[in-house]
Amino acid sequence: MKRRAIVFTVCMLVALSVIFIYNDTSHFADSPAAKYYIENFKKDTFAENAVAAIYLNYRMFDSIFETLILLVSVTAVINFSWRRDDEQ
Amino acid sequence: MTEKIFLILMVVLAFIALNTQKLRRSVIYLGIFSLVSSFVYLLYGAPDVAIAEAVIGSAISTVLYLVALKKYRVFTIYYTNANYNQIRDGYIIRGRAQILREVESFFVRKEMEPQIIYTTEDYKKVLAEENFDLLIHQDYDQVRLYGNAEDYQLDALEAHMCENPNELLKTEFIKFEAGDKN
Amino acid sequence: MNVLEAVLTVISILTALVLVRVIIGPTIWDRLLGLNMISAKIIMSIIILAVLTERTYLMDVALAYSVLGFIGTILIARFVEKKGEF
Amino acid sequence: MNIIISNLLIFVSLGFMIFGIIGIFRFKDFYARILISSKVETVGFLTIMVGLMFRTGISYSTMKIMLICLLAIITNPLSTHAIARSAYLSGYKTGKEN
Amino acid sequence: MNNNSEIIARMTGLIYPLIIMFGFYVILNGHSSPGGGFQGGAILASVFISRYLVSPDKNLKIKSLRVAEKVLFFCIVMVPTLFLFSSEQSRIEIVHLTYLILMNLLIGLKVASGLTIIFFRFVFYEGGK
Amino acid sequence: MKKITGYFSMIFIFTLIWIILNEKAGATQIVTGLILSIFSIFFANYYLLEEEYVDHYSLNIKSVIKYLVYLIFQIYKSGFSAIGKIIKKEYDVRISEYTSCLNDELSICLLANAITLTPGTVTIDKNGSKLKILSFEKDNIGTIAIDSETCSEFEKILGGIRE
Repeated sequence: MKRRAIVFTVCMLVALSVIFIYNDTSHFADSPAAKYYIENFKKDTFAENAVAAIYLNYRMFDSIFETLILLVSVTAVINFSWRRDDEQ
Repeated sequence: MTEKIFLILMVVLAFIALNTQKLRRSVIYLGIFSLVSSFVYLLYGAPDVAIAEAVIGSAISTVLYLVALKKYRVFTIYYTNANYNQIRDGYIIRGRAQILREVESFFVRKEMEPQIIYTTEDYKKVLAEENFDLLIHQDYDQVRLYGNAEDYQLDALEAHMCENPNELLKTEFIKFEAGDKN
Repeated sequence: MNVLEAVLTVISILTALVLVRVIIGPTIWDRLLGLNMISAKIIMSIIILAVLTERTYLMDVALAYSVLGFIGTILIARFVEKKGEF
Repeated sequence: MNIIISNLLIFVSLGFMIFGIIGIFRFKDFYARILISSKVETVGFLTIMVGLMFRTGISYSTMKIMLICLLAIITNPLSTHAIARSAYLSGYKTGKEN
Repeated sequence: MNNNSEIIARMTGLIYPLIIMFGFYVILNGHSSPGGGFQGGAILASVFISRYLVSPDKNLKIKSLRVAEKVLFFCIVMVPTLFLFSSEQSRIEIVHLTYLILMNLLIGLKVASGLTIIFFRFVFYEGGK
Repeated sequence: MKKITGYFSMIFIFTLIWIILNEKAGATQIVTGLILSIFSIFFANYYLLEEEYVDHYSLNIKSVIKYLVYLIFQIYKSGFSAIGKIIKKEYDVRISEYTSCLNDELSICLLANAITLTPGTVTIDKNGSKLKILSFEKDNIGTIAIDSETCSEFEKILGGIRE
């Protein structure tokens, strides 16, 4: 019980410090790729949603492998939960 | 201001969901956590992630948690008290402080899911009609526990209660055979 | 300060108050009730945010909650009612 | 003019919600709490939606808000009903005479 | 014998087509408003979860869904290969939009069938005692 | 013939909903709306429901509007009475049975929904046309008088909701 109270206070202190100390700072990752995407995505892909433009055009391999992972996990679920009456 | 309140709520919810003993409570806490977090995503300008969180958090992940919880055995405990006519919060809290918390933590340690049902019906009626694993009947400091004789978990509970006796309460075990009930 | 922002703040404080009931609620059904109430409040605040920022596509999230939010609550309620199955 | 009406409606709905939350802390019994909470859900929700509709005027977003209201009217009572039914069928009883 | 509530069964049946239409709305408008394949597919999968609420003892034929998933994965690999990685990129708007909508639709259907398979497997095979 | 008009009105309603979702009423939206509404109704028929969607859920639109207006009126009326309950702190509840005089399944379900939506009453169980209602002890239930023999106003409106 005592340990939980200590952990809770530590959690809250960390959270409060994160919320109130880093209040007004705006930390954006200043990468050239992000700038390029934001400026050019409409011209390149004709999509209005930047996220769709990225995952269907610039980063196509990402979504291909994401669906591959889903396929693999479905196969795994089917094989692990195998039962004898499954054959018919 | 709004986002700060919701962020603090998220921290509190995550802490509680990790620290409850009963797993079905933490399913509910995680449901609220996903609700709040999807609104925080909206506040930070990520509606795509918010929709995904809304759909997955409200329907699919709840189902998966519950399927995992199905593996646990649920131990149904009825709690009746001879001195009260109506159930109020104070009655529940007093009952928990006296005996229920001990029984509950015993079953949690044995990796089972205790489900406590508070009722004002007469304990004889519950004994005759309902389907239960353990019935606790309290009359001031006299506590009687009714249970099935074949259930070996109850033997363990009895041994545990004998080892750590409560100073204020007199506990007494009454066991019946499986065929007796109906 | 805009009226709607103030309303959003008030609703977030009310959500925190409902959360207190969820945490102390003696029975499990009290907690479910709190889940239900918080989801209604979140739908409200999403729509207020959509009207405040004049971005109507945010309402899709509220629609998703109002279409699918009841499934989880009903599943948990039925899980408790049938004592471990659903 | 529309803004004034909508502000008024929003404040009324906030009042409803605050009363509902007072209710769930004041009542000491689960069944009384669930009776009160259905009030918070429906009355406050509908009032605040009507208030926001006055702000958006006649447009597609108003119709979307109406659609959300309709869906809430269909699905909210389902979850309330499921919770109350679960408590009742599990055997949670309050009064002795019933 | 299932003692489910009749009210829940009736009223859930009323909003089935609405859930399906909302799922397709999220999928088909993925290029212009928030949403997309994954989110819409999850909504379509939750239609089957809500069917489980109404009739819990009705299983689903999973075999056709498995075949559909594999075919859809093949399409997901092939369509961008033919469109994006070809040597000559066309600058016409209609072609790009068709590509985006088609890919969203394929991903959505695949995610829907995958999540449905996982859900029914878990509920009927894994959770049983 | 009646069935075909039912299908057409359903398709019209879902196309309207599709247009509202898209926030645009161009030709593309109308065509996709028509296709998708036909698809979703038939999908629901064949894979999700046990009966036909149109047979079970076709409603008279005039009565639906009347029902909604009366429902909202009742919600506000009993909302104000519930505030009094909170201030006076009356929390005795009772569970009573009520036999509705409606025959149709869907209209009984709509009645139960309306009972749950009004503050102060919650439907607990439904068995045929018998409803179990949880309500406060003191007052007559807001929408229906529980002990009366005749049909309430709600049931009169709901009686004409099926075409």
